Amino acid sequence: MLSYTAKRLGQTVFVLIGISLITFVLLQVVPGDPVALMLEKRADPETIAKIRHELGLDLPYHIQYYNFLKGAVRLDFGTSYFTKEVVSVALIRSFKVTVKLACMAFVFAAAIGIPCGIFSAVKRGKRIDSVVMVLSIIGVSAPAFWFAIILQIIFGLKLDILPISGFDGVSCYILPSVALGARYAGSMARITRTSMLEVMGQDYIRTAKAKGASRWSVIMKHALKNAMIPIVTLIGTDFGYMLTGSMLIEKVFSIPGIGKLAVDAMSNRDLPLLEGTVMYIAFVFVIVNLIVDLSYAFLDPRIRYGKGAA
Amino acid sequence: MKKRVSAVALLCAAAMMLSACGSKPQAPAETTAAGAAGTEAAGTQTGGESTPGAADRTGKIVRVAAVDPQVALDPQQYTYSIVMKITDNISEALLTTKGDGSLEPTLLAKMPEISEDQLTYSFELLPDVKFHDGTTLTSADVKYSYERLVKLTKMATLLENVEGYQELADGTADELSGVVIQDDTHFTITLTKPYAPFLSVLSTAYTAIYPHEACEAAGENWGMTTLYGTGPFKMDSYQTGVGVTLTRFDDYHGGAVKLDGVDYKFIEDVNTQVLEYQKGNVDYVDVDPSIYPVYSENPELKDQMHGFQPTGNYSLGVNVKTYPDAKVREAIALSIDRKAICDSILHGTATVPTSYIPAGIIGHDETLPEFEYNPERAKQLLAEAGFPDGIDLRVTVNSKYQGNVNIATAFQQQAKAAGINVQVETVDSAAWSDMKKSGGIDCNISNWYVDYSDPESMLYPMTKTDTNSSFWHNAEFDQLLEDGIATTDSAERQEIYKKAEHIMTREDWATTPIYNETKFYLLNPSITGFEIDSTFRMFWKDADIQ
Amino acid sequence: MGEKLLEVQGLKTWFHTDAGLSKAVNDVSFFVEKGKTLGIVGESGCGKSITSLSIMGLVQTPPGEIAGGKILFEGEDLLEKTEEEMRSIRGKKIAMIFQEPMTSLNPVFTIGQQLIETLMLHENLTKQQAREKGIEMLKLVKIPLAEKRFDEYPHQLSGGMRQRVMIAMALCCSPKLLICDEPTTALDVTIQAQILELINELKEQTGTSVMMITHDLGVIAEVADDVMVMYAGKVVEHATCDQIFEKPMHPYTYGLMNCIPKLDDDDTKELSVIEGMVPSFDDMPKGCAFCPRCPEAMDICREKMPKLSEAEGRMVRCFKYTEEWEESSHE
Amino acid sequence: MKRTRIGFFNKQRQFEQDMLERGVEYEYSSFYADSLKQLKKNKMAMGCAVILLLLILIAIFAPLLAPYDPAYQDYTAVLAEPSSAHLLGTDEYGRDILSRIIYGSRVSISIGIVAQIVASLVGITLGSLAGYYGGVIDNVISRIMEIFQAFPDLIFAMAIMTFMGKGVLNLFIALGLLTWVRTARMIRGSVMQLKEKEYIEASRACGASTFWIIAKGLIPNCLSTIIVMVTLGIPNAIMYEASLSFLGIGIQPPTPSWGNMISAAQTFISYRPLYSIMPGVAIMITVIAFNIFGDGLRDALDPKLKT
Repeated sequence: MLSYTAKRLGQTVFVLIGISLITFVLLQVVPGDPVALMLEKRADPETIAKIRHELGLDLPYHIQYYNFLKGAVRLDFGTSYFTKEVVSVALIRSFKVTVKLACMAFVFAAAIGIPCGIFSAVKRGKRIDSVVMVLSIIGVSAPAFWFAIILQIIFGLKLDILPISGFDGVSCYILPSVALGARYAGSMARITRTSMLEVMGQDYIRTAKAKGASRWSVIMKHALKNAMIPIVTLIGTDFGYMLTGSMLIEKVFSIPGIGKLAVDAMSNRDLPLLEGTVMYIAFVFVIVNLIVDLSYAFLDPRIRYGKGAA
Repeated sequence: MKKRVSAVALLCAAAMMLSACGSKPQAPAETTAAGAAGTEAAGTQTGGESTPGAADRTGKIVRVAAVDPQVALDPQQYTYSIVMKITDNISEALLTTKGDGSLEPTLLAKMPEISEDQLTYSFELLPDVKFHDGTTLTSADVKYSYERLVKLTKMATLLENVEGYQELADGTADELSGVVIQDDTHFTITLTKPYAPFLSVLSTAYTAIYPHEACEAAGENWGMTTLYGTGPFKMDSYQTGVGVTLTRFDDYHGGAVKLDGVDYKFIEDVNTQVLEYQKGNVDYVDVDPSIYPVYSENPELKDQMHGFQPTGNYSLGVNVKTYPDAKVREAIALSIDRKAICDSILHGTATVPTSYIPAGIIGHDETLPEFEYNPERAKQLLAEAGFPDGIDLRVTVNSKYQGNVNIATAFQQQAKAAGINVQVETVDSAAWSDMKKSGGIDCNISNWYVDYSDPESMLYPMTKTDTNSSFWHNAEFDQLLEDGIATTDSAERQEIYKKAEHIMTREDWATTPIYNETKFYLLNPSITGFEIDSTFRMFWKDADIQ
Repeated sequence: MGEKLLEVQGLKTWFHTDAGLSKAVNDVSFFVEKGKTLGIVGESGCGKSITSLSIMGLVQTPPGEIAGGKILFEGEDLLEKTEEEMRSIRGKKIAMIFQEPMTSLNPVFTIGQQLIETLMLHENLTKQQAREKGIEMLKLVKIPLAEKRFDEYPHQLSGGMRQRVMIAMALCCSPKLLICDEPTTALDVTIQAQILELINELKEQTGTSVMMITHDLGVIAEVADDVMVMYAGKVVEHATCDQIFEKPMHPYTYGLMNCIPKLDDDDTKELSVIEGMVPSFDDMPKGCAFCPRCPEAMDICREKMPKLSEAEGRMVRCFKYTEEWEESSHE
Repeated sequence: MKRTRIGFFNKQRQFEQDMLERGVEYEYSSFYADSLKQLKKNKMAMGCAVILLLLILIAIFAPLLAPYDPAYQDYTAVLAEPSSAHLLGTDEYGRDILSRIIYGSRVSISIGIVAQIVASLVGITLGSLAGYYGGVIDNVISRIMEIFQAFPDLIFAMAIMTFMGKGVLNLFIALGLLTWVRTARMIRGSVMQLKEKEYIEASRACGASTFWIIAKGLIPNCLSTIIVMVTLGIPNAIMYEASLSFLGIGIQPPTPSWGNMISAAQTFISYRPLYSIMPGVAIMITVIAFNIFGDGLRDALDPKLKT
């Protein structure tokens, strides 16, 4: 397992380098010049040249990239062209916000999605099963930003019970996390149901029933632990997505998280900031996936002890 | 059975959603009720059934919805209007331009004296003006601030007529030799040639005066963590993504300030900004003219909406490299229905211009007819120019400004009648500035506001730089502009600029104005003493909360 | 005749499927005596597993439904028990061993956890006591290194071992009735013998009654006292083990017996098979369900279903042993 | 349900058996006929298929169905309330909202389908190469897939759209590039399994070229996987289009798309609620229909594909 982890981490390095290179190349080919943007009002060629020099944008591309890589290995992505904020500081600042949103959305999605999925599986074929499944597919199918806007109007303005923007205090995160979590709740409910149904048909469930175990214990203990493996894969990746920030939700609710940082960096062609953000997102994504894969071993003794038995 | 149940559920869900956002016919009324109640609670009542938002106001603090500038609050470096909306309350320039275009001294004891040859200006500072850090304003701070403006390059050309500018800009000198300090409160500025708008330039936010020691010490943090000025409010905090809080500066040289502070709240999404206003969580919000009826038809909110006409306009620029024939450019100018845009798209809030130079500025000519929509004539001109079958026209707009996109979309339909097939291309700001520079824009819609009340501020992009993307140059026009700034007599200048304007918009047709807009904002009715005038600057100095 | 531990009367277990109503168990009656072993034989799909699940109360409803009959266990009708009461009977008084030892143990729990669960559910034991008892049970079913195995996961054990664990789990609360549903089918022949021997041995030790469900007459010969043969949801023959092996009376039983190769058979004699397949519920013949495959079928067999009636000291469902047979053959 | 599924597995096993016996000259018809029968039983999926058919017809016959030209700006009726002339009212340019929603179906559906075709072409090519060759090629392609997966999707789309310029065609490509990885992974997995099968070995032994083996031997066997992936990928692409249009980098005006309508209508949500709600409902119905139909297809064609 250790060697597996090491191998995966090795691949991660490769992926991160690839991503930084793509980001770099993309920003070179995409039209748009951060300097021209800075000098919106009175851009003349000399001024532009001067600022380009200050930012080191006049160096040959390979040297610019090499300089970037040199910094990146020390986790120093430089400073933002515009805000002059150190990129890693900006990342940490935005990350703090995104983590809160992600955790709340995740808790919301999991707290709604998984029980609904279990419930739906247990009540399979009943009216309530259809209702839950239709709701879950609506959750998956409604565009999140649209849903967010409607939530704002209903709960923020009409009912006036929740804040519609901002990010201080838990209450501010309620609407965004519902808007963000709705589709994940839907997909979690669906995967949970499918997975539970599959497990509920297994022989060992019959065994557990034959033992005289209660319905609760059969479902929550015997079935759920087995059904968790595909569920964990999904919710793990979902959590990864949430942690990388939702540009749309953050935009609607004015939350300065990672998603907003990335969009701003992209629209400003702010190379250091974009590189930092993209690498952060990729890193979180890769690591979450690795953790998900490793968690199989925790959930499934067949994988954990696989080698021992063979 | 199963299917039926799910179908019912689906319907229910849909109905729920509709009804939730619905009670459609009364929706606006409800909105207002909530909004009005919110604002009222925020303003006049304390306690009771105050909305959650109203609770966060303690003392006389005005809350302004703003977009996060994401840059240092330093107009010498960043020219976004939001930066100035904030810093105008923190730092001050020597002079202030009033709504009627006249100047009045702010940090000066009296209006400067100008020498006979129009080259030397003598200034006398007010005594004992304090900066927020406690230091006293001196001539050295003025000199420092101007030198900084030049060194930071971004808006440096504002001072290009000051003696020693070129040397400082090139780095061959390390001071702006034209600014000569006599003593702590007296200094002179010498120009290399007469420059009529010079004093107006010194009223812009870019020429704000900073305390030189503190500013130097702060370095890159100037405008981020530290920002001192002589203004009525001092900056308490500036947090990216959160906002800027200003509190009253008790030693303000201009007398007592009534507000305790101003709180700029960063709300990214403009729609969310308005929602927060309706909820009573902010006291000021900008409103785009395209949504004018949403508020004008709302009995509660319509009185809270205020309009002002900024000095500037929306215009259509045509790249003369792509369309070298003035006839084609004129045809394009004739194929945009300004009246329809003003009356319908902008709900009557805008007016059709008669000249590019807006009203209130030297050179504006009211006697001219409004620019017309005449697709027949446009067709004829195109035929004369050799395009009897019409032309394809790529119109590029910056997606950041929804107003520009709206005009382009309307233009697209209007131009069909003239045989012009418009293709709208929206690009983001960065691509936009790049394309402007590189000549990648065939035709654009953009807006321009003056930095100072002078035709030069309106027209200089036409000739000084190529950044207006039309790449139009006309020797006579350039000469007229040179003459214009060297002339001080207003009547003479009026003639010069009228002539320049005629060349630009009635002969060469490289840039044609589309409309003069009215900008709107919603303001909590409990706030008094606040108004935005045509200078488009936000001063909270005299405001109060009843 | 000994005391009846379990008596099933006219049990009907039906399934509502997309294709129609399947009468998986249709009017089945039998009993199990205390300390005795009843073997239930039949091809797959004949309803024998459903019978056992009905007794356990584990038929999925829907689609399943117990449409009629009584299941008397120690004189009480299990069908009238609440789910709660059934739970305290399952595992405690009636235990069951399933066909697939490979999949019948929960892969994510250790052997020990699964054993302890049963004990904790029904016996008032502390965790420590349950552990000791569990290990004791593993030793009882002859699992070597029981202490070590106790903390292992099912996938670390061989099929035979797992079936032993299943038996240990089934027996740990000393049930009155042990239902074995094809306990050896999935195992190697040598292991099969060991398992059967184990069941027999434990039966002797604990005095448990056993219901042995199998399609393998060899297994029956090994363990059963009485034998019930099922075909298409109905009992076709019910007799003592000796009777069956001495003289199978129902043509189906006869056919089953002929499928077993015997050592004393003439080498030249072909191994006989029963032609055809068990009819599916949606095309059940009008008369005797076996008649399409029956070598001796007569017109009457195609007309109506024979009753289960007594003949030669046993119960058999065939016209051959009724007067009607005589009549119809004389026509 | 359980019964039928077991039945299906048997059929598939039978099908594979058939293939082995006949080498590569096998017949699909029976397999697909069975799957179709399977699908027909799924009433929800069939209901959604009908909805989808309707949507596609609406898209095709939009000019006949729409009461107005979707780009026609009626300056006398700007932001009109719903009336008999304009059932859903008009937008800020006086354009008929109903007509725009009807025309919007063209954009959304074609974007969904074409983007998935692009994604499939890229995904199938790279996925089958990786699966077939394994080793270094697989390693390189797998890393590329990881890079694409880990790259923040909207940022990538923004960059691509800015690079290539906005427009429907470029949006097809951008969305295709965003979503190919899923297909590629699936194909890679299937090809890896299939290439060990005897009939592939046999054709290899007969000297068939690699291209021939992949194109004729492997891809057709992944066909059901591909069909399912495409169907389930379409709603995904539609959502992406909506998101990108919301961020202002999707379809260019005046072409109506549901995403840019929601974006434009956001301002008017309390003033003209139908304007912003209806495009969202349109997206939702389409996405739901594709999702349920896709699930049905998956159950019928390839139940191994879960999640």
